[in-house]
Order: sequence, then structure tokens, then C-alpha cells
Amino acid sequence: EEVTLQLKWVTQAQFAGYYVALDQGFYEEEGLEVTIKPGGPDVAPVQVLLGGGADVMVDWLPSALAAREQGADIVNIAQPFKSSGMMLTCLKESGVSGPEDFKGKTLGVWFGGNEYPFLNWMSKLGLPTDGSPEGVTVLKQGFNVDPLLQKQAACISTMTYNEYWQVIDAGLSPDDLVTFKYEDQGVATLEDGLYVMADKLKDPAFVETMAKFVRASMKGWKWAEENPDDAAMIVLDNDDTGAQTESHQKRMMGEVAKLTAGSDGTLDEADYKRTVATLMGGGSDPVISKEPEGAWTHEVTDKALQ
Amino acid sequence: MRSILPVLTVVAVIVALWYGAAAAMNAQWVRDQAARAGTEVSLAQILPRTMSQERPVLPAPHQVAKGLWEGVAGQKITSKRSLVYHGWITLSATLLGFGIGTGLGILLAIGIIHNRAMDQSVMPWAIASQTIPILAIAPMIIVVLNSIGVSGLLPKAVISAYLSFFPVVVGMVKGLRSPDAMQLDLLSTYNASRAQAFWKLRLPASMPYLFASLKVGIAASLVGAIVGELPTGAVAGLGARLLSGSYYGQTIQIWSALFAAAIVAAALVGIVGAIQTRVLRRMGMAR
Amino acid sequence: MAEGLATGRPVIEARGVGLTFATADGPVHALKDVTLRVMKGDFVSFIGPSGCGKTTFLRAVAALEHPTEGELRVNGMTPEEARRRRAYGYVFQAAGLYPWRTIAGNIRLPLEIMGFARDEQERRVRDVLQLVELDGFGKKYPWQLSGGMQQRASIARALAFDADILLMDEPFGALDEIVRDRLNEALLKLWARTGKTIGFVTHSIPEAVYLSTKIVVMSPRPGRITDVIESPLPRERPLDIRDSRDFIEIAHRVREGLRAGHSYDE
Amino acid sequence: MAEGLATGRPVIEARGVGLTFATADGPVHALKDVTLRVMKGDFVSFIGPSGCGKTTFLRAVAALEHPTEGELRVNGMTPEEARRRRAYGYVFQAAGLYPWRTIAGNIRLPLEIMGFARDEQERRVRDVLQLVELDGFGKKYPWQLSGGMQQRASIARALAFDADILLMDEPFGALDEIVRDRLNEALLKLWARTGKTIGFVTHSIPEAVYLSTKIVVMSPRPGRITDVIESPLPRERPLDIRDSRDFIEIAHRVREGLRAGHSYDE
Amino acid sequence: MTLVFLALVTWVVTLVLNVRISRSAFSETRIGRLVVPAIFGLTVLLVWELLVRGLQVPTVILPPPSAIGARIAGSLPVLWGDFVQTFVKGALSGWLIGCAAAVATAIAIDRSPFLQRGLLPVGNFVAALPIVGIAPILVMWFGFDWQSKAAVVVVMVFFPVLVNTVEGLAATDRMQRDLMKTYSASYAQTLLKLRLPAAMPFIFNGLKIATTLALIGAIVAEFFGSPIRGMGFRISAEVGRLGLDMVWAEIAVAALAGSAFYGVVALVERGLTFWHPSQRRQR
Ligand SMILES: Nc1ncnc2c1ncn2[C@@H]1O[C@H](COP(=O)(O)OP(=O)(O)OP(=O)(O)O)[C@@H](O)[C@H]1O
Ligand SMILES: Nc1ncnc2c1ncn2[C@@H]1O[C@H](COP(=O)(O)OP(=O)(O)OP(=O)(O)O)[C@@H](O)[C@H]1O
Ligand SMILES: Cc1ncc(C[n+]2csc(CCO)c2C)c(N)n1
Ligand SMILES: [Mg+2]
Ligand SMILES: [Mg+2]
Repeated sequence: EEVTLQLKWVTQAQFAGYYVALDQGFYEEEGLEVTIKPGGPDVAPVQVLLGGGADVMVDWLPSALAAREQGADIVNIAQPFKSSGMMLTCLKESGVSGPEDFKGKTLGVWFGGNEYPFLNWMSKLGLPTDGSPEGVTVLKQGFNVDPLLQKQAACISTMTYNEYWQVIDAGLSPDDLVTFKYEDQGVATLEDGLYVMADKLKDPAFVETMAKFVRASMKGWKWAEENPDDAAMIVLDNDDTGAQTESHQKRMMGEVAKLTAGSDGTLDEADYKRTVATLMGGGSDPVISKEPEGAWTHEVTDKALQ
Repeated sequence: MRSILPVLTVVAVIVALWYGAAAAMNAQWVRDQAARAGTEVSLAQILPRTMSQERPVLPAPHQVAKGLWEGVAGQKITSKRSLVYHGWITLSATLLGFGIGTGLGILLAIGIIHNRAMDQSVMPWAIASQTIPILAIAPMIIVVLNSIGVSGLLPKAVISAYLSFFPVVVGMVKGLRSPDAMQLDLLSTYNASRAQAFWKLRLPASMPYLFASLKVGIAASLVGAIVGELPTGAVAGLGARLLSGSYYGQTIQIWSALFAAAIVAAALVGIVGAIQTRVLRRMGMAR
Repeated sequence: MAEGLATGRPVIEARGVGLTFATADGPVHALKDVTLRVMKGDFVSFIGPSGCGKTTFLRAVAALEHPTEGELRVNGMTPEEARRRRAYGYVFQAAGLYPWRTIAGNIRLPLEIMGFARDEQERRVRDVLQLVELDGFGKKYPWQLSGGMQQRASIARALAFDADILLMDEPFGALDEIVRDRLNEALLKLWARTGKTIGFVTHSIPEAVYLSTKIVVMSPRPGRITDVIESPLPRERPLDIRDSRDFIEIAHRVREGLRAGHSYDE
Repeated sequence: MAEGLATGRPVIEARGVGLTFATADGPVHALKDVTLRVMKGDFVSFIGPSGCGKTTFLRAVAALEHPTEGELRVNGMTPEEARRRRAYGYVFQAAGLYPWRTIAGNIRLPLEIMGFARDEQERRVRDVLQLVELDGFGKKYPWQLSGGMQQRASIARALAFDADILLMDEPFGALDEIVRDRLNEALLKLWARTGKTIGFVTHSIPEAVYLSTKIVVMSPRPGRITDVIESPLPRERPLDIRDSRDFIEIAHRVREGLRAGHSYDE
Repeated sequence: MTLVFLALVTWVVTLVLNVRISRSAFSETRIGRLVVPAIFGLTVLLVWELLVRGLQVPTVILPPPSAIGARIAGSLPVLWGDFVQTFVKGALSGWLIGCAAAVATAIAIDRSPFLQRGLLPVGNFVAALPIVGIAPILVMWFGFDWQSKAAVVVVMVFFPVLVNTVEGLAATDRMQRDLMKTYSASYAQTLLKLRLPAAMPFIFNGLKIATTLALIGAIVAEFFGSPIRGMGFRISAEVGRLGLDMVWAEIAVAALAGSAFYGVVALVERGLTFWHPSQRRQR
């Protein structure tokens, strides 16, 4: 059976589990022939899924729910990431030491579906994001951490496993920085989950295939957690751009392992509820306007974990 | 070659300016770092440090040269870290796209000058098509093509063709209309068919315009191929190198890829120029 | 081949033809009320002050301009139809050679378009190059030729194929007397041999009288015909006919007509 | 202003001038061993068969071509230097008007370049337009004019400023006899008044004789001078001088020279 | 399926209609000139609508024009703000600077054979730097706001205008140049009175191509970092949340603005190069 997986971002240790499962033959053992398509800043995985370019994709719950509201009937079938790796990283010298210092500062944010947790947080803090002196100025930050290094922004969005370390690699020490983890701020949302089209799930054979896929993938993830360095090397082998460095991927794997720890692939309903609450609570422009229904299912994980 | 000396002079001037700019732009970081470490740096200390940063604002020429050299000669050309490998991937899409785009552009231009309905209806929409931000619809093109089973080289070539056909249309429409009244009247007295007028008058008369367009078109093709690489997951090609370099803030990698792309572009434009010189000379038009 | 005699069939018939150009600062009346009938085998010269509409009339006959008034028929059809039947050989006032073709290539152009066989093309190019005394210049490009040579090349181009109606706009203007005499003779021979109908613009009164069976004198602004002179000269014309009484008389009449035309001007 | 008399100072001096064009199929010898001296205030006509090098010689004088042999001095300097001192007014064989300028604009062009005052420009444009009988056409664009009118516009352009040396390449080729006569007279008057040195290419023997103080007869391939005729005619020349004995004699001599030149050809 | 069929029928019918109209005298009139492209455009929209509905294309892949229209009507203030940010501030200023720089460089190149041989190859090289590569760098150098977008536009429009201008400056014929020589005109005079006017048709080719490039450049540059307004920002942000109707609304604005921009340049061209055969009588 052939399965195509669309990733949310470029090939990196963030997706180590899938590459490991492919490389270690876990998929093959299940009788699956898996193709992994890397994503990138210009890939909207949902579109690929709907266009028939993939059977299953990795996406974040906020953007998945937003897509559902736009009429894309996608369903979460598994949640390998237990915790959120998002945080805001600030330069100490810019005068930020706590959320109360944000007022009047310029903050870099990822858009394209990743902005919701941030916007919710700001509305929780009561800070308008329109650039007024009472609030914060928001920049749509690009792919890298330059805005912080160039001091174009006081804080930028980073992932614990990636951009943060790029800042460190650039020569700043952790002492120069102040970080705000979304987990700690109570605005964490569920990140990398696996999603498929709802109507496909009506076919028991597809559910069966997905169960095999999830089982093999989770095996990959657990293998990666136990052998982070080897997993990083496998990711490196699969990077066609030749841009990744070994040290960075090994470190990323270490951090990612912290986020997948504690998940067997099953979506934790409480986490889900919390994410939904966060998203619906977002100030004037909430991401989703009504309680989503049927946005997730345990059908696949139940079968996979039998 | 007579042009070696002038080129070298200009390059030398640029390199000198570049070093100056690199020193100026990278100095801030050195000073910041020193301040964070609580030390003082003298000017003499700053200078060398601006030339060897790992993530400079502007890498020094020798850093880029080194990056290029390692990318081109430092690897097996089949290696994923080889610029030759990535360059070839981009080049093949560029050439295919340029072929499609130029062909389409010339055909459209021919249609536009011969058919009023086309002139009046296609031209405005050809213009409109070019104002659509390609990066925005590239993913959709890729998705759509993907869903009908087209993937690999072709989607990239389609985007590259999309960018290159327009300069060709604009230039060729003007060129094909450039013969003066008397030249057209002459054919008219022969009752030459439109096809004959095209081959014997309009096409030769359009040559200077065509080549100007082709130069712009082939550079646009390359940009298109690079843009097309981004939404395909940027797995390989100079575009992927640019993007991943940018994503990881590896300035030197960006600049190396950028220069590789520019070298390819300059070479392509140069080839078109060489063909132009030969064609015009054969046509007795190079005086 | 043909007899080379006026057979009585009208080839060009203009009735009350007028032509007005619209320009940014008002209309220009180039032709007004031009009525003229040219028979098959006629050699008609048009003579008149600069800017009187000679070129415009020739262009109208060849369907390159469209009269805004009156009626113009060529071989009993509209000029447009006649053009479609390839009735015309046209020598423009400026040489108008294509710069990307050699001289031979320029002359070959109409032959290619009309689908002559390859070797027939070569033969004809050679012949007409010889006729206009340009042998040896076939491989040169137009800008490598002197003004007079370019003009001759453009004459050769129009003679290379067998158009029924030859329209020539000051073809010999840039040639010296001697070449001009020789080409005049050659043209007369060609005309006698082929029975073509020829419309010819010139500023030289002797040339007009020497060549024509019919001389049309025009006056400017708006261009109209002031005199049409039927020549009593025989069709066979040695060069020394120019000293005959008849010749001098016609020349005088033409000159008078021209002068009268100029006075309109003021 | 000036007396309008040949003052004895040589203006153009050619010594053994040769000029060879390199073309794809071998060199073309356009000029060979041309030796000529033109004095200040001379009116020199060049006459010769088509393609004999008249244009080439004029261009060489104006520093538009460079002799490959011999020496050419203008006003005692190289042609290049003379050009830089704006010694020349040049009328090209083809009109060469700029299509983006009106007729008046084209005539104004040299005046703008040489920095004449605005109202002086207007005055001169008006004057020369009148001189070439184009008043009322100043606002038209070149392609709206007949061939002869374009040629006159280009003459006007060269006359608009006061060049010492006027080089005219078949300026009156496309004009009818009557306008031509009038312009000939006007040109003589201008020459007498200003004492310009004029180099003039023509194919009309009467025109050459009527206008010139010196007639240069050339023969082709390679272009060389076969005869230089100093005219015994007075500088004051009414039109009917053309019936005088002297006139007819010179014309005869020129015609013979031309004919001899043509026989070289074969 | 019937909708798909209807789409095909619409296509054929209007195509025939358009050919008819453009052959008729009506197309010569001012209105006729507008009607033909309008009909063509409406056809495209109608066929699009019918196909999207007929084939049940998900709106997150391609929304129907009706939905896009509704979105445009509902978000005018946002669209206007984005337009000002991207088009007026970014594209227009960049276009002006870039075109001026290109023409100036072309003249410098033309002026000096040394520079011509030295600068043109290097110019080709520098100006052919791909936008996706330079955009992040320029954002890093010039900041997030419109200045960096204008800089991207400058680089993008430079090359087409340069190439066309260089080509155009070479497009005079010999007699025209010789005339200037006999006047011993200075370089500047020859340039101003001969070379530039003669080059105009070419330069305008470059300027026209540059109009569309400017818009693309300004929009794409926003993908690499921007304040939270601008057409490119909106597009990338909305793609992420699958607000495709908004994406297409922005695209529609871009197309309109771009066409208008192009149209204005084409009008100026018509006014300045009326003498060129391509602008005169067309047969
Ligand atoms: N395209 C045009 N637009 C406007 N006016 C024109 C156009 N062509 C010719 N004319 C005008 O029409 C008149 C007649 O021009 P035409 O070329 O027929 O003269 P011509 O008799 O051939 O003169 P010449 O002997 O000088 O060649 C002139 O006044 C000219 O200005
Ligand atoms: N640029 C050139 N390249 C090559 N050959 C040339 C060039 N210009 C002129 N010639 C040749 O030089 C010779 C003299 O040309 P030129 O134009 O001086 O003749 P001309 O006496 O002015 O003739 P016409 O009376 O026909 O104008 C001709 O044989 C011509 O073919
Ligand atoms: C344009 C753009 N910028 C940032 C992200 C955010 N993002 C989502 S997953 C991921 C990987 C983390 O290493 C990152 C950075 C995005 N989706 N698109
Ligand atoms: Mg005429
Ligand atoms: Mg000549």
C-alpha cells in the first residue's frame, strides 16, 4: 500500500520519527510504501491534501481548525507531539523581562496559520496588536532570526528546538536572552499532529492503512527518542538541499524528543479542549467562531495501539 | 579578449566597495558582542572580525568566494552539497521553461499582431496575468498540476515559462510592428500573404527587439525556476539552497547560491547575446 | 510575346478621385477631382510640382491609399482586387531595400513570394542586375551601395517579375545622364517587348516626353490634373528623337503646363 | 556680409586621397588618388556616374569617412578638427529627417545644438522654410510630406545656420524643374551674399555649369578625378546665361568627360 | 456535469462573438475597444465560476469569482490599506528609482566603451540576481517596512530597462548619427536629441515590463518579512489560514492596479513615440 505524507516544513529533526520509520523499515514491516514530501514556507499542507497530493499530513491544530472553518473537512487522527515548542525570545538589552514590558515594543511573529497562539496571548494580556503606543507593533517575521540579531524587533517567535538555537549559534548567550514559552504562559496549542480527509475515513480499508502508518510512525518516534543522534543522522541523509548541519540537527532532535515524550500518538482530549478554548478566546478576531465538531478521532490510534 | 581588462577593473572596484560595506555593516555586531561581553574593542580589532563572521550581515567577498568554491569544486558534483548539482537542477527547469515561455510568447505576439480579437482581448489579460504575484499562486499551480499527476521538472518549468513569456510578448509585438509603412507597402504590392509578410519582413525586422526580450526572458525564466522550487518543498535546486540558507540564517550559503544563480543567469544572457551577434551579422545588420 | 500596343482596353480608370489626409492640424487635400483613363500598353508620365500628389495618385492606383471620393478601377476591378491578383510592380520614391537582405536577396524577394522556382529566381536576378548595371553587386548589402545604386537595385526588384502594370515613382532621379539614357532605352525596349502598362513619375520634362505615350501634368494643393498630352511620337524612339520638332513642341507644352501649375501655388 | 569672392585661401586640400572599404567579399576601392584644391568662396560641383565616389569624397571632407591614403586638409586642419569647429553644413543624399520632430523642429535642431537664442531660432526657421517654399508645413511630421518636400526640408536644415562650408549631396534631385530653378537662383544669391564655400553633387550637367566656379568630373571604380573645369562664367548669373556660348561649351566638355568616365566602366 | 458543459458552450459562444465584434467597425470605436477585452474577461470569470461549481473544486483550492467578489466588497478598507502600503509606497517608488537608475546606467555604459565592456557583463550579472535570494537580504538591510520592498523592486526592474535601453541607444541609423557629427554636437546633445528619442520605443518596452515586475517584486518581498499590512503580507497570511477568497481578492486588486499602471505607461508611450511605425497606422 502506498502512503504519501506531507510535512509542514522542510526536512529536519522536527519530523525525525517519520524518517526513522522509513529508514529503519518500520513502514515496510507494516507493508507500507511511504513517500515523504517536505514542506516549506510556501506549502500549505491542507491544499496539498485536498488537491490529492498526499494522504496524510503533519499540521498544527490551530491552522487545521481554521482550515476546517473554511470548509476543508480534515480530521486529526494522531498527535505525536504532546507539548508545544513555541516561545517568544527577547533580547534582554531591549528592556523586556516580563510580559508587562511588551507594551510599545516590536515583536516578530510567524503568520500563515501560526499567528493564532500569539494573538490569543496578546489579547489575554490586553495588548492591542495594531502598533499603537498602548499595544505592540507586530512584524511578520521571515524564516530566520535576523530580526532579533539586527535588533529590528525586541522579541521574535522561536521554536525551542530550532530558531532559539540559531540565536545561540549566532553568538548570543542564553544570558542575553529572555524567553517566554507558550506552555508556561497558558496559551500553548497542539502542534505537529497527523491529519487526513474526513470522507476517506469512511473507508475501513483506509482506516486500517492509517492505523499501520501511525503505528509505524510512533515506533519511529520512540526509536528516535532513544537514539537521538542516529535519528538526526537519518534526517540529514534525507535532506536533499544539503543545507542542514549535523550539530544543529542533533540538538534539535534532543529538544524535539522532549516534546514527543509522553505521547503514544493518541490525542489527549484535555489538550485538545485547552487548545480550542485558547483559540476561541482570542479577542476581537477569534480563529474559530464555533466549537468544532468531529475535528479529531481516536478510531485510528485505537486500532493502531491494539 | 578586449573586455577582460574593463571587466576586471569594474570587478575590482566593486570588490573594494564591497569590502568597505562589509566592514561597515558587520561592525555593529562586533561592537554589540563586545558590549555584551563587557569588553572594549579597538578599530584594529573590529576590522578583521568583520571579515570572518559566521553570520555576517554582508559576507566579505572572500567568504562568498570560498563558499562558491567549496560548493562547486569542493564536492562531487552529484553531492547534495554541490552547487553544480543544484545549479543543474535549476538550469534544466529554466531551459525547459524558457523554451515553453518563448515559444508561447512568440505565438501570442504573432496572434496579437495578426488578429484584432486577440490584440484587444488577450493583451490586457496577459498584462493582468503578470501582476499576479507568482509566489502566491505558485503553490496552487503546483497543487493543481500535482493532482492531475504532473510533478517533477514540469511544474517548475511552467512557472518559469509564466514569468518569461511576457517580456517576449511585449518585445515581439513591438518588433513585429516595427517595419515602416514603405516596407509593408512593398509587400502589399506583391500581394504577399500574411505568412510571407511575417517571414520575410516582420520577423527579420523584429530581431533587435526579439533579442532584447530574450535576454530579459531568460533571466526571468531563471527567477521563475527558482521561485518554482520553493513550493515544491524546496528539496533541491538553487532556490532550495537559497531558502534553506535563509531559513537557517546562513548568509554565506545564501550569497553563494545567489552568486551561482547570477553566474548561471549571466552565462545564459551572454549566450543569447552571442547568438544575437552572430545572427545579426549573418543578416548583415551588425554594422 | 505580346504585341506591345495599346489595345484599347482601359487599365486604369479614375473618375473624380479625391483624397484627403487627416492630420493633427487639419485635413490635407492631396488629390481633387482626378479623372483619367489609361489604356492597356500605355506609358503614362506624371509630372508636376513637388507635393502635388503624384505619389499619392500612384499609391492609390496600387491600393496603398484609399480615395476618399470618386471611383478608381484597375483592369475593371477595384485596385484592391487588382493588387490581390499581383497586377503591380512598384518602384518607390525611396529605394526601401530591406537592410537584412543582400542586393540579390532584395531582388529575389518578390520572386520568392510569388513562388518562382529556385533556378528561375537565380536567372532573373542575374538578368535584372545586368539590366540596371549592377552585376557584381549582388552580394553587397544595401548600405554598402551608393544612392544611385540603391535606386537601381529597387528598379531591378520591380522588374524581376512580370507585373502587368509597372508603377515607377521617380525611378531615375538619382542617376547621371548617361546611365539614365541607357536605362530609359532599356525601359522602352522592355515596354515594347512586353506590352506592359507603365505609370511613371518624373521631374525631367525631356524624360517624360521621350518615354511617354501620355503625359499628365498636375498642379498642387489640392493636386489636380491640369493637362493630359497624348504624344504623337512613334512608339519606336531612337535617342535622337529628342531633337525633333514634335518633341520640342511637346516639351514646351509640358513646361508651360508646369509653370501654370506653379502659379496656382501662390 | 563677406565679399563673396574667392579670396585665394585654400579651404579643401586633397592630396592623393584614397579610400577603400573593407567588405565581407573583398575591399571596395571607392576613391583613388584624388588631388583637389578648393579655394575659399568656390562653388565646386562634383559630377560623375552613379557609384563613382562623390558621396564618399564629400563624407571624407566632413570627417564622416577616413581616407585610407593621402592627405586631406580643411581650412588647414584635419577634417576632424574642422568638424569640431562646426565648419560644415551637410545635406545628405536622403533627407534623413528625425521622425519624432516636426519639420520646424528638424530645422531647429542644429540651431538648438549650436545654442542660438530662442527667438533667433524661430526667425531662422521661418526664413529658411520660406526659402525652400515650405511655409505652412512647419508643424507637419516628415512622413506627412512628399519626397521632394522632405528633401527641401533637409536643405532648409542645412541652411538654417551659418556654416562656412556647405556640402550638398544631390540636394535638388527630387524637385521639378521650376522649383529647382528657383532654388538654384536662391542658392546662388545666398552664396554671393555670404561667401560660403560650397561642395555640390549633382547629376544635372546644366545645373553644375550654371552654379559652379569649378566642376569636378569623376569616373568610377576606383573613383578618381578625370577633369577639373574652371568656369569662365561671371559670378553674377541670370537664368538666361544658360543659352550663352560659354555655357554650352562647358556643358559639352562636362558631358564628354562623363562619357569617357563611363567607358572606363566596361 | 451540465455546468461544465455550460462552461464550454459559454466559452465557444463568446469567443465567436468576440471575433465577430473585432472584425466589425464597432471595434474601432472607443467603446468597442473596451468591450472586446471586457467580454473576454467576463467569459473567463463565467467559465471559472461554472467550472469550479461544476467540478466541485474545494473553495480552499480555488474559490469561485462570486465569492471573491463578495470578499472584495466586504473588505474595501483593508484592501485599500494594503494597496497603499504595497503599490504606492513599495512598487511605485521602487519603479521610479529602478528605471531611472537603469537608464542612467545604460547611458553610462553607452558613453564609455570601457564601461560598456566592463559594466554590461557585470550589470547583467548583478541585476540577474534572483529576487527570492535578494529579498531576505534587502529586508535585513532596509528593514521591514516599504523601503526594503522598494529596494527589491529597484533590483528587479533594473535589468529589463537596462537591456532595452542599451539596445535602444544602439538603434539609430548611420545617417542620423552622421548628421549630428556634422554639427559637431556634443555627446549630451546627441544623446538628448537623437539617441534617447530613437531609443524611446525600446525604453518603453522595458518600462512596461518593469511595471508588472514592480508589483510582483513588492508583493513577493513582503513574504520575507513585513509589517502587518500590505498585499503580500495579506496573501501569505491568508493562505495559511486558507482564506483563499481574500487571497484572490488581493490578487484581483493586484491585477487591476498592475493593468492600470501598465495602461498609464502605455498611454505615455503612445504620446511620446507616436512617430514610431508600431504606433502609427496599423494594417
Ligand atoms: N501620410 C500623409 N499624411 C498627411 N499628408 C500627406 C501624407 N502623404 C502625403 N501627404 C501630403 O499630400 C500631398 C501630396 O503628396 P505626394 O507625396 O503625393 O506628392 P508628390 O507629388 O509625390 O511630390 P514629390 O514630387 O515631392 O514627391 C503633400 O502636400 C503631402 O504633404
Ligand atoms: N559603407 C560602405 N561599405 C562598402 N562599400 C561602400 C560603402 N559606401 C560606399 N561604398 C561603395 O563605394 C563606392 C562609391 O560610393 P558613393 O556613395 O561615394 O558613390 P556616389 O558617387 O555618391 O554615387 P551615387 O551618385 O549613386 O550616389 C560604391 O561602389 C559603393 O558601393
Ligand atoms: C512562513 C513561515 N514562517 C514560519 C513558520 C513557522 N513554522 C511552522 S513549523 C516550523 C518549524 C520550526 O522549526 C516553523 C518555523 C511557517 N509555518 N511559515
Ligand atoms: Mg512623390
Ligand atoms: Mg551618392
